[in-house]
Amino acid sequence: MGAAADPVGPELLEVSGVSKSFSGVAALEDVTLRLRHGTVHALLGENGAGKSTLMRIVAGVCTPDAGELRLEGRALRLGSPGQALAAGIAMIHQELNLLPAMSVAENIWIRREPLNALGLVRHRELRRRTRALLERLGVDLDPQAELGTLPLAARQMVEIARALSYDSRVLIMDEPTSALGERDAERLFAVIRDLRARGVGIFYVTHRIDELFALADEISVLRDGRHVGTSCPRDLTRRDIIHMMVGRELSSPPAATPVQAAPVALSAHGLSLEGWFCDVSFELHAGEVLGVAGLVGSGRSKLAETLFGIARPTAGEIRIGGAAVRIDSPPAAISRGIGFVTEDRRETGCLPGLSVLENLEISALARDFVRLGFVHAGAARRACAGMASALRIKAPDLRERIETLSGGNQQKVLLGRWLLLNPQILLLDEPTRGVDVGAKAEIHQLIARLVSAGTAVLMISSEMPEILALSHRVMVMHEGRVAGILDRDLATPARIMDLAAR
Amino acid sequence: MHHSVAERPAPSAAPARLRRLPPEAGIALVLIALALAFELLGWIFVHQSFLANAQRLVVMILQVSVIGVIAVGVTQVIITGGIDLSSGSVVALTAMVAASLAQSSEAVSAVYPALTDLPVVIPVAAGLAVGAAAGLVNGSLIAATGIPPFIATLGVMASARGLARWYTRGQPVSMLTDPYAAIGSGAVPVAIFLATALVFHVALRYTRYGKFTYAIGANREAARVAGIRVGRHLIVVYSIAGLLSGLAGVLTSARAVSGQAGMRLMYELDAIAAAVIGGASLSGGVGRMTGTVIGTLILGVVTSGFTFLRIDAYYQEIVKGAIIVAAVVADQYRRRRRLTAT
Amino acid sequence: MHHSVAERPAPSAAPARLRRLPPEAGIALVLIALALAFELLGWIFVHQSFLANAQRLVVMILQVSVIGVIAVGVTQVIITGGIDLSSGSVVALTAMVAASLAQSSEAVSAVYPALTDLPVVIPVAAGLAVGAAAGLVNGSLIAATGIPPFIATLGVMASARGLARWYTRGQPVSMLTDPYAAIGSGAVPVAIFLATALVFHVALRYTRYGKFTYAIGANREAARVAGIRVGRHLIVVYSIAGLLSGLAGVLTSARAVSGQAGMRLMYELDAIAAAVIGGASLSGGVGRMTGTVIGTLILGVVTSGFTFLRIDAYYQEIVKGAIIVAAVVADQYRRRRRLTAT
Amino acid sequence: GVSMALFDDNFLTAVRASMKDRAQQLGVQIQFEDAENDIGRQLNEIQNFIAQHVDAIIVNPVDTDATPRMTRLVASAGIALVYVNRMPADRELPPRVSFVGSDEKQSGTLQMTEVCRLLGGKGDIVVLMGELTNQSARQRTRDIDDVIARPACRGIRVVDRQAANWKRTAAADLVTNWLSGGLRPAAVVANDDEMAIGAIQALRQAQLLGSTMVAGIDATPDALAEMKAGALRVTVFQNAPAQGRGALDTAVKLVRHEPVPSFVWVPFELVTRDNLASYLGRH
Ligand SMILES: Nc1ncnc2c1ncn2[C@@H]1O[C@H](COP(=O)(O)OP(=O)(O)OP(=O)(O)O)[C@@H](O)[C@H]1O
Ligand SMILES: Nc1ncnc2c1ncn2[C@@H]1O[C@H](COP(=O)(O)OP(=O)(O)OP(=O)(O)O)[C@@H](O)[C@H]1O
Ligand SMILES: [Mg+2]
Ligand SMILES: [Mg+2]
Repeated sequence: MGAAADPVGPELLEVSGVSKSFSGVAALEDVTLRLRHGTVHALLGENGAGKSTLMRIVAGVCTPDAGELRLEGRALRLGSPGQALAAGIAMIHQELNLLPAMSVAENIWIRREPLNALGLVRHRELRRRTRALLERLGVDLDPQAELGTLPLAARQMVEIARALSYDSRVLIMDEPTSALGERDAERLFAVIRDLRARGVGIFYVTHRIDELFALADEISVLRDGRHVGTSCPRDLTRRDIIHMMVGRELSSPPAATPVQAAPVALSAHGLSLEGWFCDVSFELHAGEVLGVAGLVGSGRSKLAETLFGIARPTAGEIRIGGAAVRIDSPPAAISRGIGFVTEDRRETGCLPGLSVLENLEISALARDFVRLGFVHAGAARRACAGMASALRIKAPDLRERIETLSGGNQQKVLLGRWLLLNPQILLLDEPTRGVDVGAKAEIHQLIARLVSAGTAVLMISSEMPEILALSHRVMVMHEGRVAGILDRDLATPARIMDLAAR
Repeated sequence: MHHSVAERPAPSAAPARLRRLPPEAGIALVLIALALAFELLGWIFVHQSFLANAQRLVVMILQVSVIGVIAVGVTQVIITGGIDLSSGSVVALTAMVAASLAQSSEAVSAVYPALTDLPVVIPVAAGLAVGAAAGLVNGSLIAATGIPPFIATLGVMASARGLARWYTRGQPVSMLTDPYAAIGSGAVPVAIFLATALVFHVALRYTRYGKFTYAIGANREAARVAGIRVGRHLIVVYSIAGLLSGLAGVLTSARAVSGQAGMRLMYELDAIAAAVIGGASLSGGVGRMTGTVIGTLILGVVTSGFTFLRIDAYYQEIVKGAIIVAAVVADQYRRRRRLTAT
Repeated sequence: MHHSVAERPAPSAAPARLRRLPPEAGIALVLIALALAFELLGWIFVHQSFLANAQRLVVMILQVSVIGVIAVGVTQVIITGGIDLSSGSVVALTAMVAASLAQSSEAVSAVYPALTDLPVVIPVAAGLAVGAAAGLVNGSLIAATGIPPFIATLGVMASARGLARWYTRGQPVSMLTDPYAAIGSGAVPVAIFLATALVFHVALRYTRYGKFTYAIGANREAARVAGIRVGRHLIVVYSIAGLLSGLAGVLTSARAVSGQAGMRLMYELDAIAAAVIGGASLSGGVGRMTGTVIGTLILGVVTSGFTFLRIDAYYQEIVKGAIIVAAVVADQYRRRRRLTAT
Repeated sequence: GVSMALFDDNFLTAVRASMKDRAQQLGVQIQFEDAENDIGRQLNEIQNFIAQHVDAIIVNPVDTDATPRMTRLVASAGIALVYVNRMPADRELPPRVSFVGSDEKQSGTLQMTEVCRLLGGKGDIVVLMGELTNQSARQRTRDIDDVIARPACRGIRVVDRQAANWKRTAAADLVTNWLSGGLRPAAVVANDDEMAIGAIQALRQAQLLGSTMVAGIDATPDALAEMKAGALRVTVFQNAPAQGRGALDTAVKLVRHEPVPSFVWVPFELVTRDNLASYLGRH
């Protein structure tokens, strides 16, 4: 890491005394931070600690109630994102802010399209620039592809490319790797080191603590909207950081106990979905976690969708408890005791505008808390409140709208939605994406508890540690096929990687 | 400290209480302000009270009760993120059909000379059935083919209008029986409107039907994944909206004691306006029956107020447009202030 | 090896080529199919060719060219995720204003007796200015107050309608000068419609104006974050839509050689329908001028086709509704098949 | 209080204007409402007037079949009521209720009889209808059929009839569509002058004005100008000023409890080239 590890560069950006509250609840209180030239300043904190809010204020997306920003000593008056961009501050947003119906190139260069003398956009030049930029990131996407049709990881790369295209002095990255596989993340790190060498100051928000030691020059921690402290990663251990974030020790996840001779809860036999995956067979036992590893785009999510009746298989069959079943819609899956937490909580998870309570209870209403069509509101609220405290969902009130919750807390709400149904089989697609270490440990414990109570869990995850910590067996997928199923003791990172990439 | 909802006390009592004010409080204030403004202007310009006139108050609601009944259905459609342009035409069609079965034996050239003086339930049931059928067509088109509600209901709008004209070749249907006419006389339409609104207020807030309706409007894809049968539910919602248009058709023909194909062709816009003034969002997921009732009343107060002040019809519309906009702006402003103030 | 999102080859080359087919190919096929259907029915029932008739082809476009001009503006509004209900009323208002400045000195009771026989640019400029002003009001209301476009344009719709009537107290304005009438005669409206569509086709596809318009409709918050001044841009888009309604008003009054307050009140729905049939999505971000032109032509073909087949006026609307729905269903079906095929 | 069926109607606008003038002359306070062709709205307006205790209500009914209810409502409130232009369906009108207007049956009959005379009792004609739900449109169209059924006009055939909804441009488009289909009618008979003018525009464009005769109803200034120019052959004058004035005078008399006949007739008058001069400038 060389000189970059020395955190005393000249000061680039100063955030001082910033406060912000939403509906009377403080999200930030008197936060002061410094970002130096040519450094990576990591920002940590639990879900809802205020990291994104602070970054959005720096990027001019959101106006603070109090406090000021100084860029190279001069006070910044930021009224709009356009002004921040003009001042040299660009941001990669956590909740991707992209234009789904437009092309990759248009998304990246919006507002800076190359024009000819007549003021018309030069589409060829636009594509050329896009290709050049994506090459730098080591991504080979079609510049003309419609963004909305791309998988989440590709969209994340586009968001990164766009922020880079501004060639800004300050770059804010809010959980840029949460949707990326390791290879893409490595590429991104290389780009970050390159930018740092060129004097760019980078704010880096993440929940993957391991990344910090490879990348960060300084680490600041936010807790409940307050700045807890700033230090250098060399002086800290992983344990220290977690302690600073959550203010207590974490219990490590219980090691998965091997299941013996439990009945098969769910099995697939030669299951195929044309164009996505083919000939997938596996058995999932009650009380077992079957981890599904694989590269981004290996067809894992589509497999889960097929098991849940969102997509219909073109061949093969699904058996539950040994009997072949036809699952052609989510209600059919639910009635057979299957639950499904999808990977894209914005598109297929949250019901925005509705309260946390309504988001929690919605699936359960198909079965519980209803008599003659009327909802037993008291019972539903008690159950939801119980679930919320069991999952430690941080919300001022269950009647608060779900979109006001931090990403990690939204994730817990969606998990809670399915837990209320007590499913025998739970499909989890990236269950801890964007979830902080504390909450992640809690979710892991929860999964372990469910499993020991007999629930069968199919867990897709791109995070190797997560797969390794929880899975009894690991199914590795490669380009839509099962590359192998490994028992726990054989599942080493190297073997998994080997099967996934082949 | 890591704390969760259950452990954590509400941040502070005051803002929480403020936040719990129902969202339609703002538009209700606008309604009251409008009524008071007319009261004041009344004393200044026509030396009469606007509100202290029971007859006027009844007319005020009466004249919008048909729009109100439509709006009750349209609100539910809007909550799912859809729109129903067909209501006006469906009202006309059901009015024709219901009236044709409600003719008295005195009618000179009855549509069905053999079917006169029928008991009142028959034309009412026929009207409701035709309305529900039109709604069923809307819903099925949207659910089965995935075309935008705008197009599906636009198509049904044109077809229903054509059918309404074709039914008696444009001839009005008159000389209806007295029991049928009674449905539309006095304050009966007002009672029906308020009862309908109450029923669906309860349905939206306290039943699974209502919860699913909101969920679909909030995020259709997520609702589907959460296990809601979206298509089937949409069919139900549009059918209910159709049924209520049918009810509105019965009310109109009973009020006019005649069925006319040209009637109520533009009512869909008024009904949608009532819902949107009342806070429903055309992007779905948001809206309440109480808001819609208030939105409907605002339309009624404005209309009555203008006549009361003897404002020339030329100016009425110019001003009416401005008032609708101002009402929604005032409501928005209040809501935004509340958000930033707390 | 661990490889990334992007290294993965596109699933296969053929579907990629398929994906590049312009999205309006589907609806263009529907248009062709409709025209051929009328051709066939023509030979069977009236023993004539539907298409091999230059005059008919001109009327086919001529009769929808005013709707088409409005639809060009409305498409842009729809792409931003908005809606413009005021177009029809603005057409009526601008028609009145333009006509009142285009009267010949022969006019018996001219609106402005001192201002007759003016050069043709004056009424045209006045019409465009009034239209743009109405659009400016729409846009400013939406941008400054944040009220839904539905409400803002509904308010302007009512006010413009009132103004149009008030302007001459409902009296029609006639005896217009010959140069003014020339704007509406022959195929001039057709040329103006197609030229307008071309200009805005280029604007949407090849200018920043267009990119911003799509961006705002695709994701308003993302557009804001990317630094686009959303409010200002919306004002421009609505003003352009108003300007085009003004142009439509000039065309209508020139075609009718008279301005009438009651004219074209329902044209907003036709214009929106043309855009939506052409593939524009009311949820924003999607839509193209070529699609809108095709959507407009479909309306024209259906109207001409009915007259051609001498279909009874009572059945026309019933069938028209069904055709609009069928056209969009056919297009959707084709699109969905394409998607699953890849 | 006055409730008009529709403001956007040229003829009704003329009726309204003359009422207003007359009210000014007599010093009567008058308030107009537009029912926008909606019977429900019209009922509301009447009820609003009653709540306001006006002295007299003048109604231009949207739907003449719905008048019995209006009659009952207004009469029971003890307010004078005058129907104007469109004849109420009431079998008999109670005291203090009158109708001022013309017999709608006359207009189409006068128009078609003249067309039939000019055609010499034979030829193909097309009919431009007003809005299909409009009473005058239906009546006038039916009159055309009745006249054709007469022995003297047996040679006339209606080859097509379509609705142009009282709109000039819609009429022009329709006629052009017909012409492009090879139709060469001997006459275009329109339910009103606006549509007749549209037909004239289309025929002029196709240079077929010489061989096709156009007939309208209403004798609007534009129509009279076209007649002067030789394009329009037949129209029918409905005396809007007389109806408006008559309605107001009747209302005033009713308020003063003076005797008034239940039906005050204002006759239709046929206008052709021969008597054109006496109508020019009468509006
Ligand atoms: N638009 C908003 N309206 C109301 N409350 C909000 C809004 N945005 C954020 N908040 C609240 O502000 C607090 C901080 O949220 P923020 O998104 O900054 O957290 P974060 O640290 O980024 O969390 P995560 O790690 O989950 O992304 C949360 O309690 C959240 O509920
Ligand atoms: N770069 C890409 N461009 C276009 N489509 C892609 C790309 N990468 C993946 N896909 C699509 O994604 C499909 C598989 O996606 P799926 O979401 O099922 O995989 P996954 O293993 O769950 O990936 P992820 O880890 O992102 O969830 C592929 O069949 C392919 O069509
Ligand atoms: Mg965040
Ligand atoms: Mg996935």
